[in-house]
Amino acid sequence: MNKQVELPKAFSKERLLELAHQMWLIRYFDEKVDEFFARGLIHGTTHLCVGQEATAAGACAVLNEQDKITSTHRGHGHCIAKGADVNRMMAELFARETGYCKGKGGSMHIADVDRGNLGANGIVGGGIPIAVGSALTAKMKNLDYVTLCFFGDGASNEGSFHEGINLASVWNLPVIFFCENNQYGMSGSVKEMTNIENIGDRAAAYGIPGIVVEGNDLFAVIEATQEALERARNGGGPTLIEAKTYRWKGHSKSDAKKYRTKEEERFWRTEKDPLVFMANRLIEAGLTDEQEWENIRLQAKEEIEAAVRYAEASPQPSLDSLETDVYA
Amino acid sequence: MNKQVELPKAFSKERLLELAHQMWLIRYFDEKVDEFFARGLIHGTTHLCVGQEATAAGACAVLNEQDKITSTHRGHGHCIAKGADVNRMMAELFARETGYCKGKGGSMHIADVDRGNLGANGIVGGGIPIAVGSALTAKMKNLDYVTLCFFGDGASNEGSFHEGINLASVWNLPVIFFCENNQYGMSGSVKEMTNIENIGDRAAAYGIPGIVVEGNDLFAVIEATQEALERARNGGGPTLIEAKTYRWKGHSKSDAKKYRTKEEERFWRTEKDPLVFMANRLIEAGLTDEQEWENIRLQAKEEIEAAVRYAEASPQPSLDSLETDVYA
Amino acid sequence: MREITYAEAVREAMSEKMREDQDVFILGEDIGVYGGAFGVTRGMIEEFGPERVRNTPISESGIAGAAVGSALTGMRPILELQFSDFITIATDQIINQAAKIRYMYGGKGKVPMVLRTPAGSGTGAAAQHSQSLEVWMAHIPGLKVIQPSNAYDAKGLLISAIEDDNPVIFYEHKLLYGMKAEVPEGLYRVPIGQADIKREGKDVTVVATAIMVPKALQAAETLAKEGIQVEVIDPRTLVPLDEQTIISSVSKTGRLVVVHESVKRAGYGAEIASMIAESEAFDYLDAPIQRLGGKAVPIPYNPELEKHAVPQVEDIIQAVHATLNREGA
Amino acid sequence: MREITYAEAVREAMSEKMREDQDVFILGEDIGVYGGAFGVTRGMIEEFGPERVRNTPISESGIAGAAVGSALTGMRPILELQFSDFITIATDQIINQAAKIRYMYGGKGKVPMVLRTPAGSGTGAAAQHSQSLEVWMAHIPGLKVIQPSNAYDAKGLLISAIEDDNPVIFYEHKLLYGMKAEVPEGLYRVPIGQADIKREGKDVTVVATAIMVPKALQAAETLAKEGIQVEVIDPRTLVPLDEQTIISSVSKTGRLVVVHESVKRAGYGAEIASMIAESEAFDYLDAPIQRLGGKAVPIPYNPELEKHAVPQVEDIIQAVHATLNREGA
Ligand SMILES: Cc1ncc(C[n+]2csc(CCOP(=O)(O)OP(=O)(O)O)c2C)c(N)n1
Ligand SMILES: Cc1ncc(C[n+]2csc(CCOP(=O)(O)OP(=O)(O)O)c2C)c(N)n1
Ligand SMILES: [Mg+2]
Ligand SMILES: [Mg+2]
Repeated sequence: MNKQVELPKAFSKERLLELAHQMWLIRYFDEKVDEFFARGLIHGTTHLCVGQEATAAGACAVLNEQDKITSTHRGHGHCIAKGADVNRMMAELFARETGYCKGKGGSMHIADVDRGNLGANGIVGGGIPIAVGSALTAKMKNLDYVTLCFFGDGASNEGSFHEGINLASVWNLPVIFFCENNQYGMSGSVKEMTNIENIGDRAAAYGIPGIVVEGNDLFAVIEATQEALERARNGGGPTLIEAKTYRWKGHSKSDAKKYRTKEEERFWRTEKDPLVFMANRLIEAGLTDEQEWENIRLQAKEEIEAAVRYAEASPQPSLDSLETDVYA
Repeated sequence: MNKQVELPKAFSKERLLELAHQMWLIRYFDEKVDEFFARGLIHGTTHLCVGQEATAAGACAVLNEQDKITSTHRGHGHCIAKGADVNRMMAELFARETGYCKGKGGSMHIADVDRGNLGANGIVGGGIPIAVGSALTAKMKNLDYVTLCFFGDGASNEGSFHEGINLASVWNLPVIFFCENNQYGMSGSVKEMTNIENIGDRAAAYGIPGIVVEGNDLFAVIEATQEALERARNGGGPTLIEAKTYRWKGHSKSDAKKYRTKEEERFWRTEKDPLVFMANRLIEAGLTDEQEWENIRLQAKEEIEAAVRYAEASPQPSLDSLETDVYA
Repeated sequence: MREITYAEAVREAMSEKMREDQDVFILGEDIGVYGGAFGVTRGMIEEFGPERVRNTPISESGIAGAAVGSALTGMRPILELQFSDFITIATDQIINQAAKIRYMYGGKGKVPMVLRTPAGSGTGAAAQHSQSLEVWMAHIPGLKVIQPSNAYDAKGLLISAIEDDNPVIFYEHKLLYGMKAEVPEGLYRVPIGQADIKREGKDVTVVATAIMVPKALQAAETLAKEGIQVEVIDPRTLVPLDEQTIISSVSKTGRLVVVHESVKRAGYGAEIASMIAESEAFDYLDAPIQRLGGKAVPIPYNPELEKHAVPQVEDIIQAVHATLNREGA
Repeated sequence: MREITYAEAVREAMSEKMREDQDVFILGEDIGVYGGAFGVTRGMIEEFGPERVRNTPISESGIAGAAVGSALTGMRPILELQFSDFITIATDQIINQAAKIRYMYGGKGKVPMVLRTPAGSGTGAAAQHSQSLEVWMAHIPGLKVIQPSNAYDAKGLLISAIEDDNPVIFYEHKLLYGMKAEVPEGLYRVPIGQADIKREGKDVTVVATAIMVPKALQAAETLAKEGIQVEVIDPRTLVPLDEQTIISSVSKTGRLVVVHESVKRAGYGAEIASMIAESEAFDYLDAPIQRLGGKAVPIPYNPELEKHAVPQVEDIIQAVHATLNREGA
């Protein structure tokens, strides 16, 4: 897991810088949400993926527009990486009519079904069987798409994980089970909540390949997902990928983080920042320099500011909308 | 799995013959139930374990009176092996007041909580987390008992299997997960419903030992269970045992058995009968002879006839009992 | 017209839709060569093959989710759960996912799936295989809930359900499977949301669901001999409920008995009774509304106890007498 | 007397019982140093240690089953489910196992467990984290169902629930957690099955549950200024329901408004309304019963929409007016 992987050959310099931009977008989006939450300007609850940018960006980097994802409560990164418009995402968090869900869904339910984002999910593990169903459609209709299913280390202890993966395995479906192991559920450490070293090793219980990968290394994530994707596209069935990562922030809005140490947090923030890692690799490879990198960063930051302006300027949904959209 | 195991040293000749008697009781009990069902004299549905006598008898043989079991819809064998009175069992199937459940439970719910049978279960996999809870009590109250949890191959695809075993593993509980792999769920073959060779191998997903054993060899079952039992008693946590066996009868009352071949059935009946296997081993070892064996068989047969007489002579529950026993 | 059983009617609806629409498929436990726990899918795998009559592992929550996911991406799955009691294992997928997806997503995405499942007691299968939990589903916005009481309705309603773009819970009653009725060949629809007056009468309205419909009709027959004219209404679909048909009938008769097999306490009968108590029919009521439902007990195994756990024809007759013996309020 | 919050009252009930009875323990997700999703167990692991305040993996069905199994073998577990919506994942264990075991076993074995879980909307957590599904549990024989509306009742009822030998579902309301009331120290019991008249009045009876109790009291306050005397009854426990207190009140006032947050359709309000429509109070009714409940929609995220999805003080006032403007039937 710790070897340094090659930069992905199929990715142009432009594409790599696009991914850098995307990762910055993810970071700033969630930093901004954090700020607005703290100021009481966003309602409800939210789960931030700051520190996990490389899993979202890397996994989605190899997908095409037809491919689908299912996401989780910690889904802003997945959403951005699958190509969502940050304006409409931010508008959703502001509960506005222009949001992805017209203000009805909020952070935990952003979806863009037409563009292959089958939705975030407030139920831990809830998206896993849904991803299996999506993959079943691909198989039955002979469509070429692959479904990538994000879930967390905590979700891997839900029955839906077991049932979903077993189904996909016996039906040999084109689906990638992508576990973002950020070491904790809400507070439960993966070390206390499972008795094994790697969640990826659970693949053996279903007779499918399991891959464990450095989740903060964008290139390692890309490589692993690419391999799984090719297997799925070629009729080779599902793969379980476990990407080890870390969430910098608390679980959700009110988290004193007593379940982990400051040292551990510092380590991940300073030694394992996925953006620092990526910058170093790209600069090392001569694909960018500090100035360009800084421009990318600032560009992303400004887009998020613009998203906030967009959201703030957007109308509230009308009360009439309360009772619409229940049935198709 | 195919090596011939030694006869269990800790078991006297008397104890072994007692087990032979028990296995015959199980066989005749279910043969009798089958007959009464066919004649329309028993109501509801039933799931017979003819052909699986060695798993029930072998697993329970090493347990003491304090140890507990959870059982399944196919639970008559477990029940007898844990020491139930066949009269009261038969009375329950006849829905009589003298039955284990006063006629309220029937085949799928026979229990004898005081003597450690925590109950059959109509929900596939439903007993697994309950067994975990029972083991938790032992741990929290510092009691010495072990809980043995029976379930089928089909049940191993339920979320409750995954959640239950993971819990037991992280809590290091004194519990034995005993999978009777009789090759089929209702009709679904284990080969089509999982993508792995051995259900026992799923143990690795929870960091616990997995054992695969010849389920129609009483002595192999005893050996495997004994090992798991000692581990559990000594604080070594759970074990997953998979015992390969076969049900001779259909799944339940109306089963055309189209999902399997006559040859397969014949093979298991003629080559793998657990009672023939046991008789051969004991006679070979000079622990019994054909005459004695025959007497044991006839004795068991007669006990089941007596159980039927007991049941038939027992009163129906009064209508007043309909609304009692809902709350403690 | 030819008569076929309720089970055959359900099968025919599925088969005819599957012939017509490639997106329709069935999944469930033992629905292949076994034909399903109640034989409803018998013969279908032979016609449609194992891809479209898809035998699943025993994983209710997984297969319910697979149905949701496939519906969301363009299929029209029919999920068979072997016993409606097992909805308890699939409820997250049914009520947190299927029922809410479209709303949560702001009106995008749809989940056109049908969950078919046998409910009810009377087969000696005891407490975990005999429940009638339809009121759970009726309480959840985003679902439609159907309970056909005869073969004709079963086929027509199932076709409507399969064609509906929403998640539909379709309750079949085990004791109805063998009952025959005249059922046309070919596709026809019974609209979702339209009650059916199974028998007209002017003295008292009996609203009955599922297996209680034939029982109510039998009671009405007996009562007719005493000169009491019972109007028997079968809502057929609990959600949406055809309130108007019931209100009109009660406004005419002035008396209402509601009967279902499901436990009376907080059963769907409470919704119907309350709906009437709140409606303009209230002013026409000449006696308190009577609800009949299952006793507050798990379903017992013993056949006599089992019978007494749920309303029988005699109970309906008694309730009608009781309501008629009341002076106007 | 000192005032403490509802959350503190719940915690105190658990702590005091745990000090007294070694068999009582809690299990649930993140109830350890995190203190639970709503902070209810904060500080408890420090006092009782990780064996008795048992953090679990995210496995609702597994931990519910573990609670059932430990209860059946002599412990008295308190299971905290983080959101009551997640009962959907644990329903098999709760309703097929815990609720039925004793009956299925012919009166042997008991399952003394409490399932505590926060319900309700108002926190912006949207459709999958805001439901009020208490009617599901109330429909199931073998369970008891409790919904305290203030800190005093919460503590006293939770102590009764822990001491009860049956499975008890204990619904806490998120918006009540922060509300204070006078709460005695030490063990005291509020009996299960006893409604509480939170305010006396003679003109109209309002039966309200959980968060609707403070709202109904606020409405009553406003209406009092117009000279309308509202009697506010809090059933406190849905199962068993103290029918007599409600019947007596309605017999006195002749008018009934039932209000809960849960979706109106097939909600528990239907049970209460029907119970009255069937009871001797029927003859005293001067107007149709009014039910108020949540709209038939999943709970939306937007705060204004969210508010309008469930009854507010204004709606209660309006319903009282409406019922009073009716002529006697
Ligand atoms: C079924 C269910 N159980 C519990 C929760 C509450 N909850 C929300 S997120 C979370 C932790 C999930 O952990 P993990 O799967 O590792 O994802 P992460 O939050 O670390 O991204 C919990 C317990 C939930 N939303 N759904
Ligand atoms: C949750 C649940 N799903 C489905 C069923 C219906 N059913 C009863 S037994 C059975 C097969 C179980 O297979 P297995 O676990 O292998 O046990 P076996 O019958 O082979 O002993 C099925 C599907 C059930 N009772 N419970
Ligand atoms: Mg995590
Ligand atoms: Mg089997």
